[in-house]
Amino acid sequence: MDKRYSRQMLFTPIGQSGQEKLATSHIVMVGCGALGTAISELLIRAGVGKLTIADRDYVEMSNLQRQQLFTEKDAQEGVPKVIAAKKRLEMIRQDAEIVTVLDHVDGPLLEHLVKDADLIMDATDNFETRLLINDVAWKQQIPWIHGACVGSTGVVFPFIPGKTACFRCLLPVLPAVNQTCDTAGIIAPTVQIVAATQSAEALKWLTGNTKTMRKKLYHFDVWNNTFVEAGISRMKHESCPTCSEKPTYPALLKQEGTNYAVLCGRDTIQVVPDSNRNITIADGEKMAKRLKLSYRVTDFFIEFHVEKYRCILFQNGRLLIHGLKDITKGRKLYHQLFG
Amino acid sequence: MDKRYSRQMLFTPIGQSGQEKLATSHIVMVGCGALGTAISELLIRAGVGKLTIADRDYVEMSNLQRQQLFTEKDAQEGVPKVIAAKKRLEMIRQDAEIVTVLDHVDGPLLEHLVKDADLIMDATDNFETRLLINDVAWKQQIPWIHGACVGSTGVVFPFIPGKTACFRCLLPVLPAVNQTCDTAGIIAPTVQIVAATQSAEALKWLTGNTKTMRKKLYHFDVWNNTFVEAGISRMKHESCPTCSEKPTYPALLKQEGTNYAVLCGRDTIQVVPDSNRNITIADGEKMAKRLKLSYRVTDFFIEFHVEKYRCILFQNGRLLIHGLKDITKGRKLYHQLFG
Amino acid sequence: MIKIKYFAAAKETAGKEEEVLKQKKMTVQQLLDWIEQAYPEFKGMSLQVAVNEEYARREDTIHSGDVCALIPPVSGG
Amino acid sequence: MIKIKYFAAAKETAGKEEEVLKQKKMTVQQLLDWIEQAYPEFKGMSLQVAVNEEYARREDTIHSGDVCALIPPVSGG
Repeated sequence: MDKRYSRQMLFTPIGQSGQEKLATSHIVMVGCGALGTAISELLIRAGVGKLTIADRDYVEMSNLQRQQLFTEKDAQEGVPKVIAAKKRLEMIRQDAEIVTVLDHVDGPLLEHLVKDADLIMDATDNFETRLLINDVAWKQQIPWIHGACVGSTGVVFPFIPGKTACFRCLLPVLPAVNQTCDTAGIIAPTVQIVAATQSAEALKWLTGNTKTMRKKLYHFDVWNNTFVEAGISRMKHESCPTCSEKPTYPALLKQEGTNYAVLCGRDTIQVVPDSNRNITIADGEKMAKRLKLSYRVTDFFIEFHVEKYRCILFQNGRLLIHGLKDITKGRKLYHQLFG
Repeated sequence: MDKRYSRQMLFTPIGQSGQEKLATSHIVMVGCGALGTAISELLIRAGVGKLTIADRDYVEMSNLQRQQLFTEKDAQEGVPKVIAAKKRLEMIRQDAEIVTVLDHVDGPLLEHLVKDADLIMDATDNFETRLLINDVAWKQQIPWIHGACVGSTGVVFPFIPGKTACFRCLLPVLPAVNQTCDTAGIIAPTVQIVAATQSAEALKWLTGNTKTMRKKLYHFDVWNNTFVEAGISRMKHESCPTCSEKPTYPALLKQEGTNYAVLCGRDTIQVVPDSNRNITIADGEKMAKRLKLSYRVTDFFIEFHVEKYRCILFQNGRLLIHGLKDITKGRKLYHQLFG
Repeated sequence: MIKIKYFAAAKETAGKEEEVLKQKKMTVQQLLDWIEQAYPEFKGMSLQVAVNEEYARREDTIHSGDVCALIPPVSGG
Repeated sequence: MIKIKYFAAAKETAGKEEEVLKQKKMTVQQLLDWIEQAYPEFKGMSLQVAVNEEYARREDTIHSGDVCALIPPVSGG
């Protein structure tokens, strides 16, 4: 350990004791896209003991411009992001414990994942999942490091239960219109600066350097060379359903029945079946044969084409319908396929 | 191209035309350590056409904490950094042209490398090489993007011949005492922010967005959440041997004879033999056999042990003596080995 | 005099990085109303307002000499 | 009053992030001399001085109200 992490242990605020704390830390990271690949490589190289990575997606060519753990081969084979990430991370550090979760993250799942976690890293691409992280973080009293980016601008802030206002206080109503990477684009330097700044806050928390953690949201624009810092103490709502004295954690309420969602700017409908239903890749294959659809089976999913849509069915029954944004049509198609 | 770089082309200041400019660009990068691996991965993913990487070193375990293209296997095998980097970069992007130069960069070599380059990236770890880059950049009228880091602090600035003062104006006398990564340590977030900020300046230059390039040196401290910006127009020296009207480019003067140097904080002496001498790995092997030294030969060098020192001899005759800082002793040892 | 800084996407929408209002006093809501009037394209955008480096509520008062940053929320990752 | 900001390693050496000198006027060289006197550990360090966000020469004059940043050069990579 001494030799491998020597340059990090020479950094006085970390030192030998900080390095030992990192080695016994468990981080849960939600999302394994641009921010997630950058954060996970940085933290694994830094010596974090255990990393749990949850992501619902697989590698595509358009990811490669900014998602650092993935190769052309991963995109050609459509490997799930958590699987491709784990493979590379283990080449970087064999003794790291990396747990992968190839699934859509909802309240019960995240509550389960963070049971012994020291920290949650935000690497998701939408506000809904951040409200979920925020509720779990406050309920379990675990800090989470918020990060987000679009174009040349990014934002970072460490939310610490009991110390700061919460994300829901800052954003009580979700924005109706909002720039995303799929509308306004994104350049890799933005991703790297957000991920590195988040990771610095993570290292501070995990090594006990809480006094130097950021007290204001840090917004930057790396193309125009500007930034804004802004504190959030004024924003704390007395009746916030997450951080007030009588929390209800609205994002954690379990949804019953089959869940249909439009994936943020992806031109894709995601169908998560009711927990009572059990649809597997084998079921998908039977269905494809019966309906005479063209299909291929990989280790992680079955891909098939129905009408003009490309569909991906994962082993746990989750279905992605690419090329579709209309939920009604998605629901109709799903019933047509699986009854 | 459209699909792979779609998110970058959606970013308005780059767009389709910017992407096309990147595809025909040639960047020369000096150094392939922490900054170099981060910069090269970012720029190759961004679609730069050709990248020349020059570095004199091989991968060691203590690099892995912050040098992103390298794996444990690379460190165990002691693969030269440029070779390990190229291998990984080609898995990321097969159509990129990556030229590797496993050598100590001096004036004549760098002048040769940058002949058709659009930009030079600074990824070196010492002031002397930066003065060399600065002289070559001004002589050939090619911009260079300066970046450096130690601990939690970093600095970035784009030096543009004809537009800005030069690096020698800013640092006419090299500091006698200076913190290095080997004395004060370094954390990976610092590296990533410097590399990303340098790469953003590179993207601006290559896509013709020169107006938004930084006009002040950007110094930051990611642990203490502070920064300083400082312009350099006051610093332009009328008689600067690099950027005045009668330049002499002192860093480019060729040194005659065998060159001995202490490698910055590495506890290593480097010996570059006179250009008339031709010492190969085969010569090293003969010598090791004759003196009954333990040795092993890899694709890129011969490693042998003499007295208490571990030595690496590259194919072009360059020798590294690890565990030694005393030049006189290094000279004596070299003569003992190769006459 | 109240100084307004348009950050990131807000800068594109306003077409400028900053400007100065000759008001002595106004609420954050009044500032947002004024901006929507001056630049109709802001309509529907969920801008957040920081006054002197602190996020402010709609009902907070801005005074002469204050610096207001207009920040669009960011969700990508 | 001249404001001094100690940046990065200079902050560690001075043991503080900033301080104020009650001078009306001094040269950069005089500032550096004063600092070496006050904090002998700065001796031998090649500090650079930025006055109001511009690097300054040793002979430049600093005036009351100016902000001076003391920046140690960085060479790693």
